[in-house]
Amino acid sequence: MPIQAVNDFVIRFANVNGSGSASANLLFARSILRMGVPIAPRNIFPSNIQGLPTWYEVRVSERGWLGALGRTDVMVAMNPQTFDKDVASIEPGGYLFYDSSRSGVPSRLRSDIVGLGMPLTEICAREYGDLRQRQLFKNIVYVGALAALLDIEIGVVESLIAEQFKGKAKLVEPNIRALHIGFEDARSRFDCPLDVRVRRCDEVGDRILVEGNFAAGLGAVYGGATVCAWYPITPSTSLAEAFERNCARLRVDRATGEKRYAIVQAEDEIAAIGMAIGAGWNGARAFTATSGPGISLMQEFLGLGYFAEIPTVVFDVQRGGPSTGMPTRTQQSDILSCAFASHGDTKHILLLPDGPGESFEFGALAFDLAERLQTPIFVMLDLDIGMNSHLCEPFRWDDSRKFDRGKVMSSADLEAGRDFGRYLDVDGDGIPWRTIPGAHPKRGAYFTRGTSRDRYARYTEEGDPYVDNMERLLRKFDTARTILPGAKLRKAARPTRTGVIHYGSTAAAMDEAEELLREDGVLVDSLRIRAFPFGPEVGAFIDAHDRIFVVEQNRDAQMRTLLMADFDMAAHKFHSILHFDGTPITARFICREISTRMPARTAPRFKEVAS
Amino acid sequence: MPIQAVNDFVIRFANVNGSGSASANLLFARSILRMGVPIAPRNIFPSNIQGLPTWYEVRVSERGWLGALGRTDVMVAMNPQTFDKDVASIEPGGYLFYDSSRSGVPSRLRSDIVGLGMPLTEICAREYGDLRQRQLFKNIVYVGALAALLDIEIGVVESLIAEQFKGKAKLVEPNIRALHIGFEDARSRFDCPLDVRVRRCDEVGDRILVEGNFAAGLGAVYGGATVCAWYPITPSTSLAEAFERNCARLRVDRATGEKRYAIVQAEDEIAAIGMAIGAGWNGARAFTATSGPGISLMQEFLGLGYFAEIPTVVFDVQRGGPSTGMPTRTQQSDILSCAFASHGDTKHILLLPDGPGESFEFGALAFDLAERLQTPIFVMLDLDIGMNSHLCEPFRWDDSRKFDRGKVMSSADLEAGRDFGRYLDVDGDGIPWRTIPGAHPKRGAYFTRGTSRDRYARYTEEGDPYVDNMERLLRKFDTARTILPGAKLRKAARPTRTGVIHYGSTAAAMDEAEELLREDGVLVDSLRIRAFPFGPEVGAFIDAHDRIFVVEQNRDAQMRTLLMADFDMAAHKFHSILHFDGTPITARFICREISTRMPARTAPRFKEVAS
Amino acid sequence: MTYLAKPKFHHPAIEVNALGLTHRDYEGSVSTLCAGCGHDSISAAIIRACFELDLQPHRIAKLSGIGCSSKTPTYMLGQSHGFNSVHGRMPSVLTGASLANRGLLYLGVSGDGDTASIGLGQFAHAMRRGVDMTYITENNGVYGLTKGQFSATSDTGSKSKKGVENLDAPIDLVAMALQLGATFVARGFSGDKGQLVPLIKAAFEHRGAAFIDVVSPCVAFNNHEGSTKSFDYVREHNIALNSLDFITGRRPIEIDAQAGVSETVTLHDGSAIRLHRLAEDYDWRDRSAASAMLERHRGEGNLVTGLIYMNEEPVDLHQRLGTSQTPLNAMSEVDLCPGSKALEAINQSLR
Amino acid sequence: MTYLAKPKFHHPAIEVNALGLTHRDYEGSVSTLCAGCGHDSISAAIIRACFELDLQPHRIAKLSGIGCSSKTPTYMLGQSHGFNSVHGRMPSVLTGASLANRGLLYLGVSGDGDTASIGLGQFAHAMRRGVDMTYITENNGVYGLTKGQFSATSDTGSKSKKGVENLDAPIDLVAMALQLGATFVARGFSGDKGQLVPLIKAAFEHRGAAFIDVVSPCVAFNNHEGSTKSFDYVREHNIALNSLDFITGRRPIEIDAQAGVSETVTLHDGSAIRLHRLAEDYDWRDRSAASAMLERHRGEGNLVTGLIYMNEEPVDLHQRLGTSQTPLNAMSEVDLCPGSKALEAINQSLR
Ligand SMILES: Cc1ncc(C[n+]2csc(CCOP(=O)(O)OP(=O)(O)O)c2C)c(N)n1
Ligand SMILES: Cc1ncc(C[n+]2csc(CCOP(=O)(O)OP(=O)(O)O)c2C)c(N)n1
Ligand code: SF4
Ligand code: SF4
Ligand SMILES: [Mg+2]
Ligand SMILES: [Mg+2]
Repeated sequence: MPIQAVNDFVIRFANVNGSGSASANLLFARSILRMGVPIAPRNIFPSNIQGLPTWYEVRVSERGWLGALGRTDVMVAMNPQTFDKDVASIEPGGYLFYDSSRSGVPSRLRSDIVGLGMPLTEICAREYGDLRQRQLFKNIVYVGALAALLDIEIGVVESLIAEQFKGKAKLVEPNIRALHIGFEDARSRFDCPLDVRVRRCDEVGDRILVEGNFAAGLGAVYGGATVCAWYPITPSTSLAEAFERNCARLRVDRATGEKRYAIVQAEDEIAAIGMAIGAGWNGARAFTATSGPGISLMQEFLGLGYFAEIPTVVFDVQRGGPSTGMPTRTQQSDILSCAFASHGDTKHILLLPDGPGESFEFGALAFDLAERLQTPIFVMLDLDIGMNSHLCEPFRWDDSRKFDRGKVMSSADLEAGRDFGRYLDVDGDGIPWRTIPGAHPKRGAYFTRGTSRDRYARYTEEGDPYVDNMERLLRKFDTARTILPGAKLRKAARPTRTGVIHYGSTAAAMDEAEELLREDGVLVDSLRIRAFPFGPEVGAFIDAHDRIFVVEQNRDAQMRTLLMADFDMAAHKFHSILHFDGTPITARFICREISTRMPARTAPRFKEVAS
Repeated sequence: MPIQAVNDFVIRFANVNGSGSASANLLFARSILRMGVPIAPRNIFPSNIQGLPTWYEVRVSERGWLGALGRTDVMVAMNPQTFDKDVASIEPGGYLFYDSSRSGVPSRLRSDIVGLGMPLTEICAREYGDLRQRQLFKNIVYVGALAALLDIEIGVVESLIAEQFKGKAKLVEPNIRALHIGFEDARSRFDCPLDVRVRRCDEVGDRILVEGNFAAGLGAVYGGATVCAWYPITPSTSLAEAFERNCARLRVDRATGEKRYAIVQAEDEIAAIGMAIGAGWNGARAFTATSGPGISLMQEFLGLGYFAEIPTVVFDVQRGGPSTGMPTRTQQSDILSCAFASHGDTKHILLLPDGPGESFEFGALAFDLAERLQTPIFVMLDLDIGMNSHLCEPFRWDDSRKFDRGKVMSSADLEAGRDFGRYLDVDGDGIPWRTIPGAHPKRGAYFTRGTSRDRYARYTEEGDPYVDNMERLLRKFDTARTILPGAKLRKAARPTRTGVIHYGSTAAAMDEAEELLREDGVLVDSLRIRAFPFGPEVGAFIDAHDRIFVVEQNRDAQMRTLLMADFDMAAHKFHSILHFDGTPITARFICREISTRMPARTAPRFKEVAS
Repeated sequence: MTYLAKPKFHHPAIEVNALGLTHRDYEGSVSTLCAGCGHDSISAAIIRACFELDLQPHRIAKLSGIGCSSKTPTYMLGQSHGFNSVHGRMPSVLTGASLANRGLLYLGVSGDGDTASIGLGQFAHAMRRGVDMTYITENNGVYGLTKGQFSATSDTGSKSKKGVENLDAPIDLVAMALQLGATFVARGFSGDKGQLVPLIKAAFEHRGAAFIDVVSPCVAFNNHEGSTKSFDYVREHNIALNSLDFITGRRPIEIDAQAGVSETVTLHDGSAIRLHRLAEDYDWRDRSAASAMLERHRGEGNLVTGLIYMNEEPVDLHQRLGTSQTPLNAMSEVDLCPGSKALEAINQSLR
Repeated sequence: MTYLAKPKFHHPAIEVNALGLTHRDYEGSVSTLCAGCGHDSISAAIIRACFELDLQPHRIAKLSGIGCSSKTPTYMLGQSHGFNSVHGRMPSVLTGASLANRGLLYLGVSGDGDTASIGLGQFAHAMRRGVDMTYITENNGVYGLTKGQFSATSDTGSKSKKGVENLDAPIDLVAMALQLGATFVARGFSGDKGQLVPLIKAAFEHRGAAFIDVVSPCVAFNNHEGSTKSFDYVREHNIALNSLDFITGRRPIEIDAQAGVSETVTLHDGSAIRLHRLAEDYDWRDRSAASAMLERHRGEGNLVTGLIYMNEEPVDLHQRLGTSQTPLNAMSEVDLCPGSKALEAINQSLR
């Protein structure tokens, strides 16, 4: 039985990278969005520039479930290399759209799926003389065909094309022509639309579709970052690029052309973090963006930042580790190496955004926190958040908001004779006051160092001032708990002693999982952790539950390790659910794991899926 | 009341560094040792070359307690800079030996100590014309005086001088003369010997006095290390130097002068670990030695070592962190940054020697383990172990012992057609077979990389082989538990539900603490952990006790974090005892902490001491 | 591009070398680089050089960092062990490997980002230590694998694909290697195989730190107008100092029909190179002259290629260290462990 | 040595500069280096230079890495903010600081281990970026603080205190800075204050990457016979190219009674330097000539000191980036935050 589904299916495009399919696929996805139907697109790409397989998947979900689903209802198989595998991965009853110009293909089709062959290559060869054009327009042709098959309004696609090529009018017409070639051919060839299809609705609202890296880079602009030092590395490169692009638009003086920002592509990650630390020390809001290997290289400087108490921000867009690992896959596996970055006793602050919305919010907030807490702040994205487009609430900014520069002793304070000790805990919150270099001719100068020193920043090798300082740093860490974004609690319909703790990009899948569990009669309260160290609400949640599942996208239960280290409580309460194969975690996966391990249940309801 | 103590006191020398006092102080210490009395000398030195305060402390203990004690019975105050502090730190009833040539000193003396002024400067000015000689022999003169005061056999000192200058006969006589000047002057000036004194006994046996770094460097020679790549850093420098010195003596071909070792002083720690990894990959036994900042810099390579499975050994001689921290103080604060070194899911093997004896043993064993387990092995010394001389059992070596090269597929194996998959788990223990480059003209070549790959070392970006590989690495980690040095259990006289877990340089203090607790009626079983990951005996110990104290020399309870992450058990069982001011941990400190926190007790018996 | 195998270096299918190996025996996996990437031509040149030198593939170790260029060892010498290490750190890994076994030949492949940006320190120190290796930088002036950012070898004023000008001073790896004590220094161009293959052969024969900077245009990100690393630009500004023929006893000396004077240099193993001077009267034995010549051409905007400097009597790291001739990785406890008697003597000295 | 204050640079106690500051206002904490360490003389020269230039101490930021040399910022300019960062990474920290506030003067102090070993990459890249700074390497050929191992600037054949010969090729930081695009390059000797103070002054006045390599003997570990960095050796092999007088309107021009020709160079702020040519007819404006000259003297075993190269029109990092004249660290939300309206436009483009 062919799948019947309106506004609730997954379509997957199998392409070759460097072939120009990316923009056609995006066009397809945005068309559905414009019809008011929520979508969650995801890219699966290789660590290479041209010629290897790449996939693009769009989950269409009127109900608004935006996590990955781990199944394919419609396959657009454009890559001969992976054709067999692609065909094999289609859900029974699903659909296969393929280029039937090549002979031999039909024999490899499964009987339990619907084959939709269109001689794309032939059509394009007929329509286009130029080779490159054939290649490029082929992508638009299949978008046209899919519009017919899935009942996407062709006018919507047309207007998106028009918007895309605004100012390049000459490009609009041929693209629209290609679109219609596909559209008409499909209508003549197939029984359109299919039983799986899109239907206009109004579930998108004013939401936007955006990548987390763009959001975080924009957040840094709004948060007042002026110095960005970075070194290219997938999947963080587009974050620095987004900062640059937005600065170029929003921070260049109209009259003089002067830039109110400075971006340096450093020679490596060590230099990048060194520059961010130097700028932070000197009173600018500074950041770097990197991924796992960069975090490893930055360790020494991160320890300096912790101990010398330098405000700075590190965006870690996590990918599959260890080592070079799976550079184009997602994971949450840098939690420990960031939380404990560097040798010696160090503990760092992590912000854990769940998607582009919080990437923007935390991307700005991180700079306030860095200056308030005078320490490096990590914003932990991952490849899924950073490089995939997600539907999220529009960005908002309160124009009355002021930057929180933290405890900076001004030239006037110094002139007035306020006592200044760089590491003096004047306020009892563990946070000392600082001065910005150059502030005052006679007062407030101090020496910053990574060696131990007393409260007045004087070098010392004595144990007591060292311990005094290390204990103050713990007080500061406790102060952080009170000002970091709190964990988000969602209670089940009725009281339950079972809880789930999760964080970051797991959120979308978790939302859906809770719903599925509820339908199955399993009640869980859930807590989404948004920062480390944890606030009291996390302790209260753990106290209030007998069984707590900790959901993470890594092998080693890294967040659970932090929870156990931070709370003096029964470790037997924690049961890990671990997902780390590099694909985004799915709701089914979470449900299966939880169901299997619930004591009262024996047979899991949720069937196995490859994920 | 002046302190009365025979063979049970602490004497402390306050000197200026670079003044030549070190060898005189060592001479003093070894004289006591030669009288059959156990000693524990310790150096407290600044991060500087010349002119700053340095202290040398010798604990004399017939009962054989070799941990630091945190008190001074006799002070030899040779440094005007620190004189007042030094005087203040003497135990009531203690003794102060000082240079009375300077006027004004006596007025600063305390009434509750015994002052022993000798006009050292005047004596030397009288005896020596040359300025440098005055300085140098002054040190020997005070050794002579102390011999008289403490009843050290002058003949023993003389013979040590003779041994020291063997082959440089011209130096023997003036040193002996200086010794006698001090000896005679003291006898004429004071009532010798004092009530605190040394008495010949026979408690040393065949034990040796040696620094842990020397022992570890020698262990590497015996363990077959051929490649050493390092970068100077306190307190690890003397480990590499010990390797070099011993190789130069033991590994140079008599006939050709050819060296059976290669040592490279690298340009930094990243290059050092890179070379060690390159050499390990190519089949040599290789190591690097470093301290905290080096560990931070090596993180990326350590992740590669873990993931690409390269045998190599890292000696981490821990010092006070974070950052540059307290480079000449001791700490156990690199546990987490080594155990979890690098981004991504990584877990590393740590060996935890308790002193020079195990530094030698593990220094050799590490190379077998690295090849057996095909991964970096960390040997975790600390400054106390590494740079102080400790009394320990003589080194022993079984001449029938063969190097365990682990699973290396030979040229013959390959020729015979054995299936070779670099990451194939043939034996079910998670450890694959490897080949050494150049082994066979046609078979066994493979490509090593930090990216993910399949069992036959072929590059892949697919999730399943990645997970397969990551899970095999966990199996390998479990195999490690079965072959690493087991934890050492010491049971209390009667059954108890209270346990103590400790490791590394805490051992000497712990031995003594157990005895003190016993005397006070507190029974504890103790377990000294010697490796991470933990073996089943650690789990059994935790199960068998209701209350477990974890003793560590760091702030953040790093080993406790590892224990909690490794065992799924009640975290409330763990109570941390933390010592991290940079001085070695003391028995009194441990006793006080344990006593205070025992539920049944209220008033601690052990008084506060500065430590 | 397509996923089909790249056209292989042209050669008669039946050609065998002194070891009886065919060209195919020196090849590796199919390249996944972009069609037309300069790096693929360099791989082909390396394969050719190894074939012509009759090197035993399994006696070569090929190491690299991270980048498109650093991927290429997978695409050559399938019978050699390979090691794709971490970004910018090939030199240290190779140094360690070389310490472990002085009996293999070491080929280090890197990119300009890998060598001149993150890896500059390791590059420099490997050169000054005289590690016996052939170090090839596939220099395209950009980070290919991360999509086209400028690298540190990018010339001042060179334009990115988006039209942005590079403003920083470029690092000239050849000048640097020279200054740092490399004993064989050359530059090639991926588009001139005839010059490149003998340079690689000579480097392989050199027993010391041999460095070849090979300009290798990135067709995806740095082959446009305004770039000084495009095929066109390099062709126009290439000053070939000399061309080489590599002479082994077995192969007849092919005299190139080129202008200039010739000179034959005998190498340590009896093979020889015949050097045809092309550009000017220039002495490749004189390091100062080489420096000055590079500096002069740099001022004129030229790119000098060919053999730039060679020290005929290099002293490599192993010679400096006095390491034994037997490879260290071939020693057992018999060679390495001093035994219990020596240990007892040490114990005695510590009492 | 004693713990007493080191004898301070000699000056009349009452001398005040244009700001009314005394020499003491430019001093720092008491040095804890070894008595006689060359580094202390360099500190004294820096103090003197700042005093004579009438620099406001609080407008200077002094940064360093780790080592005896890197400790010295504590011993000077007590009213300046200082930053002892991590080993070998001063250049990046300073670059960041400079980006944050282009209004301060940046002094980077480093050692030869700190710069040429672990820090070579950062040194190189700071030079090629044209960071506006005065970068001083206190070069003693050894790691002082870790007790005397060879550093990468140690000459081939130079002997350690224990008599071991260095076998690796040395890194000549001056030649490297030159090649990397530094726009002010000089070498001094800690034992020649007369030459050093004006060099430091000129470097401070230079608006670009100014590098001074100062040979600074380590009396504890590298001042013995056989070392090429000992006081005696340096004195014997020092070829002073030129000497400088620094001329501000206020101070009379003191004409040195030295041989050679003089030339006056006006700097961007109207001050000038008078350069007395000492050694030879040498044009410090010509980078190629400088390279060749260095290479030649290196061959002859000489150590060239003085101003080696200066570009009178440097373009520094801020100019390249087009950063605003207002320091970035002085901007508030008004300057930096685009506000909700701009955000709504962005939202709109994402629908
Ligand atoms: C530590 C680290 N930082 C960054 C990266 C990302 N990265 C991969 S390749 C590359 C640059 C490669 O440039 P180049 O060496 O010139 O090689 P090309 O691709 O141009 O041949 C970078 C920055 C990485 N893999 N590791
Ligand atoms: C990452 C790191 N590695 C090693 C060290 C140890 N260390 C401190 S100073 C120093 C060398 C200093 O040499 P140099 O820069 O020449 O300074 P000098 O003491 O000779 O003035 C080293 C290796 C360190 N502090 N940090
Ligand atoms: S991106 Fe450039 S360097 Fe990389 S494979 Fe393509 S052409 Fe070659
Ligand atoms: S060790 Fe050398 S460099 Fe360090 S302070 Fe002493 S003389 Fe100076
Ligand atoms: Mg490149
Ligand atoms: Mg030095």
